[in-house]
Amino acid sequence: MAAIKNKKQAVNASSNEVAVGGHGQAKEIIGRFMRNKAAVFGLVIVAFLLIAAMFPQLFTKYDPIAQDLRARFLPPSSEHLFGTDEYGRDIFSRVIYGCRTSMEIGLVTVAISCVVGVVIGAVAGFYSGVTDNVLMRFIDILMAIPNTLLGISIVAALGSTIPNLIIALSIGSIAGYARVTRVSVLSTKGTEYVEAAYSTGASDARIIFKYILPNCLAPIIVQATMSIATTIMSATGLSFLGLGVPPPTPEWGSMASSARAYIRDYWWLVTFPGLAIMTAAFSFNLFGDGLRDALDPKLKT
Amino acid sequence: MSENILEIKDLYVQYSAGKDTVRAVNGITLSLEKGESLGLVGETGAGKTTTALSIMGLIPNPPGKITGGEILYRGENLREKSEKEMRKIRGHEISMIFQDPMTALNPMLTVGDQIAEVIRLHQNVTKAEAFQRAKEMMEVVGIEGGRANEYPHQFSGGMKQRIVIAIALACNPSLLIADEPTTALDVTIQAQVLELIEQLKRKYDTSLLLITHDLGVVAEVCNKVAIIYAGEIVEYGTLAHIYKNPSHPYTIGLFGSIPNLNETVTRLKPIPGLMPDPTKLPEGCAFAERCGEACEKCMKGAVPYIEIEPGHMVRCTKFAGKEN
Amino acid sequence: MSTLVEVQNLKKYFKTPRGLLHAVDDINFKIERGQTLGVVGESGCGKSTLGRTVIHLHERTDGKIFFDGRDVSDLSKQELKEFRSHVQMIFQDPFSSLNPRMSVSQLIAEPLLIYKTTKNSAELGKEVGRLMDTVGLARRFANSYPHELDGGRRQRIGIARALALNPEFIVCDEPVSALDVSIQAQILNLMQDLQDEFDLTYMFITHNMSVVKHISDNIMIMYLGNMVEFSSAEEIFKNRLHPYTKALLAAVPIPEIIEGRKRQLLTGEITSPIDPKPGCRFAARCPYATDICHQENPQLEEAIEGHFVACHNVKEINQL
Amino acid sequence: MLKYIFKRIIMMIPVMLGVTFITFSMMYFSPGETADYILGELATEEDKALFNEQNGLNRPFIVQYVSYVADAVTGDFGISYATRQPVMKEIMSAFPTTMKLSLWAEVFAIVIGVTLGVVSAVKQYSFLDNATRMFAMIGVSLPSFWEGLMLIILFSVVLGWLPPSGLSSWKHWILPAFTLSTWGLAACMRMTRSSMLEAIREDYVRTARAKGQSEIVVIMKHAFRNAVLPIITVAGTDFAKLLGGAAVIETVFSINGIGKLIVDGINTKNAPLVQGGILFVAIAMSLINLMIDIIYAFVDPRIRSQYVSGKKTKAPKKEKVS
Repeated sequence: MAAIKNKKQAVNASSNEVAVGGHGQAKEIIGRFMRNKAAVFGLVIVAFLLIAAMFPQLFTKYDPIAQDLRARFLPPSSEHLFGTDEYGRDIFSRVIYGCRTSMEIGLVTVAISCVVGVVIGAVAGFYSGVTDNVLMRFIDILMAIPNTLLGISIVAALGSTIPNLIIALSIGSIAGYARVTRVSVLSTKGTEYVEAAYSTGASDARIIFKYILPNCLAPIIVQATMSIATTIMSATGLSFLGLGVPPPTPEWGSMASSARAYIRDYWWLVTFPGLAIMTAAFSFNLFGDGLRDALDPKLKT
Repeated sequence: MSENILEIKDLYVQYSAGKDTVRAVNGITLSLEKGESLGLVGETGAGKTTTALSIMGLIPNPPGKITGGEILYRGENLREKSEKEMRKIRGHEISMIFQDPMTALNPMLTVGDQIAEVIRLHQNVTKAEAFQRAKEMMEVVGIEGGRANEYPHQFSGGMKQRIVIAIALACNPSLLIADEPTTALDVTIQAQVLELIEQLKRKYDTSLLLITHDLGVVAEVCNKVAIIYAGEIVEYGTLAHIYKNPSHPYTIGLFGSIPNLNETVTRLKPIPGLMPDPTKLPEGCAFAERCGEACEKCMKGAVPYIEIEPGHMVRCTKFAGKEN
Repeated sequence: MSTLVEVQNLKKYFKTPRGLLHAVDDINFKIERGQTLGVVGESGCGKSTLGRTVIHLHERTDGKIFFDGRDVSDLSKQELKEFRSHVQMIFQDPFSSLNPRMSVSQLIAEPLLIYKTTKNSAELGKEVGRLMDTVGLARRFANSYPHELDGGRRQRIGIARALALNPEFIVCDEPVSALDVSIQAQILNLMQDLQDEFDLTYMFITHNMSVVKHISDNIMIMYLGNMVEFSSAEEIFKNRLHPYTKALLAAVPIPEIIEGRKRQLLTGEITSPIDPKPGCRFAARCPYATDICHQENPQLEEAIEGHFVACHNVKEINQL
Repeated sequence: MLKYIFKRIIMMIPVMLGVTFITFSMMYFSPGETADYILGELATEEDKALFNEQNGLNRPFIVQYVSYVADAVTGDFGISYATRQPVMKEIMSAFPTTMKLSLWAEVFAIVIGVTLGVVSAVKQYSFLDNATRMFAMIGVSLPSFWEGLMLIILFSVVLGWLPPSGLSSWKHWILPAFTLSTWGLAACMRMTRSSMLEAIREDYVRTARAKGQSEIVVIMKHAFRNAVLPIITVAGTDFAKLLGGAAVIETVFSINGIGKLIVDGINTKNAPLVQGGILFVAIAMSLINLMIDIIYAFVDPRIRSQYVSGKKTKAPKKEKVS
């Protein structure tokens, strides 16, 4: 009863003043996203992978590292869903625990490179001229070295550990964010609504944070989501070359790498970790693709 | 009465937009005699361009669809033609000039090639002959033939529109549809382009369907006028009928909205409100909501289309029973 | 009556890869408080640049700008902010000039927040509500976003935003060009009402002759960065002295049946304003051009009382 | 045009200096003594000192770097520690293999990717379109080393049709080239589809239809020609990536290309080989990027007219003045 009364009062109050705010565009975006079945499917898998990464023990009773030499090379069965490897370790359990490694690498790398890249790109785009030139030449250098080789040599220089792998992958993907951000800052900077903001006397900081960045966010978010997929693939690739996560940590790339010796006889050793990589990359790609469509600024009128 | 080159009877076109259906054209009936110029006047979203594209058979499908009516060209229903037959008509019998000359030309091809393309399609000539004809067409529209090897971006907006006109008239069509041909141009260039269209129309004896929102342009170029609102023709007549005796409240409102160069009016008399959402058209008269003279009758049922003087048609209940 | 805005020898040049673009070249004018100056010309004539330069959206290349008797040609950051609370702008495209991420109420509140003119959110809400009423925007749109509204309503947002700080001077850059005629008339009437109510001074930039005649007290005709003719609205339409003005007005299609109507056509098109050669910029298209027109810049002179023209042959052409 | 190419090549110099600096310092500061790797565990301290002396490894960092760059400018990338051969010679023997492999992969990717992309765009939302899009999505999500291994299991182990490693006959090329092409094929297809969808909606396509042109000509002559620029970009960057990223595939299929050469060099701390290899690949990539820009000008008259020096033509973008 009291609630109803309050509501009535609120309505009365609003007749001579307007609540300054928006109903938010999030609802619209979520609505558009939810209508895209493939994207929702991707999101569901992403959610599952995250849960598996956080609580792997929920899904498997086997220790991913414990060796059981009596149970080597067992084919997939109800006991060992994905079979066992050359040390008799349960592959399903290693794949589930490997989720944590991959998600960790993927998310941390994207967080670092996104922040650094967006700052570089935004500064370059907003303050054009010398600043822009210097920063973009630096980005050019990063772009000139192929990512794989850059990653390999950084890991080789620093040593094979997860943090070093993250550093290597982050440096490699900074350039992408910087470019995307710069281009979209440049195009937003030229719009009439930014000019309008200047004409109402808004400060540089206000223009950057209230006008330019919110309108550049969509391509950056999409780039970030999609690059979780590429990061996971690159990280496993480096591990495959023996330059990533050191054994015995369960990691999809190094699992595939050690399984290489047995592909003639034991197909399941290489198949499942690879499928896991693909599923993870695929789901993030689907999710990112759906986000792009949902965030598309070309709104239909 | 001379022969009708184009007759549209009760045309309906819809677009599907997700769950909604956009009712773009709702029973348009029009006719155009040979050699005439008909101005189709209306505001954004009134269904002008959709009507034109229906005649050309170019309604993008999906999402668009002609759901009813006939389009008779020289007595033959274009809706019954196969795509192959329509291709022979497009560019040859019926041509179209589009609104924005900046985007209407392919930026990757030389203007000569783009004019020659339509000539090659409809006339039995070699490539070299077609290009030669293209150069001649450029001269006709007032551009040096020697520039045939240049690309669209090397021309100004007015010149591009001349090239679009050259493409449209290259095969000497009987009917020319011009969709806002001068809206994107500056006034002095607009005058040049209108002059050119009129000259060529006389020279080639082409009939013209001019689509525009500018009552001034219509007054200069056309001899018949149709006013379109929310996908319906609300008033139709000769230039004199519409300009001397505008009868539909919407037509009157349009004239009241335009500041006049020749007389001083301190205050304009705008039409209040907005055009109804084409996905939720009201029952009855689509204009009733904005109409100062609307009564209960206007809110439901079909609105009669009444001939108030010979050749002057108005779709409004206030003339019910006052037929000529 | 007092002069609110005055501009002396204003120049704005842009550097382009192909040379110096003379967008605004040596322009002088005054606008009296409460009046409207119409600035007319075709695309590329520099009319928008002129408007933007006057209110410091572009920094001028040379010349002086005075506002309310004060020299505002050079302003510090603080002075500029203060200046901007007195002058505002209404933009042509009511879609691209509104931040798509802000709702109607946020857009209108923005200037109030920047200048902290209101003490609390209730006061802010009241003020936004008042502004929405002033421009005829229904309150139910307060939380809507620009893309959900039609062009006319969007332009009302732009006007409300411009009015928020009680400015004295508003530069209106083609405010009705993107709108349909029936909506255009609504907005024009609104702008006239607001001018009367708040004693506003307008600089009204447009290419539409009938609109400019309807709304202006004085009219300036521009061609390629130069002012070619300046006079009161009535006078300019009665006595068109400059050959360009004659051609421009003759080219406007009039929605009336005129027997034996004949078009007067200009040949050629607007030439490039980049590194212009000396001489009248209209000479290449002018039917009356003589040798001197190709050699010397014509100066703006008072041909009839209160009617200024920049043409070497104005007397001969008009038999003055 | 020549002036432009020259300018671009000049602009490559600072970038390449940056590249050499990064690779050089990475190899310099990476853990482990080069001498240990090269001379083996049995080498004495004197042997190591002599080795460092001979190779100039005991000089300060900056001196070593400057002398390296000075040599590299003349095409001298130093001597590989492992084989005592000039690095340039080693690169030259490995690079053509990688180049050929990447070229085949890219040609395949472009032909199939573009075809599927065009069909997919023209028949938007059809079954074919949906299927192609799904395949493309999977294609960009496939880790190439795993794809290679799975193909080996299928075609070499199970079916026995194709050899699993080496490059001695044309059959050997099929699996690695196909594996390499997958990502690019998917990327090409997606870009073709989206840029075709955009082009099909352009006004000039409507103009072409209004001329009475047949649909196939409208699509290929008018829409595709305008959609091709972004496709070239994607294909070009993908090709550059293949050159640099073939390391993994070359390892999977035991192919002696430049990628494997560099990876082996890193594992043995063969600094001259790694530095030279990466610099070489970086130069190759930059040249490819330059080539993409030249192709742009070749395809698009608007871009071409910007490069044509001397004769001034109207720039495609009008300056906003009004």
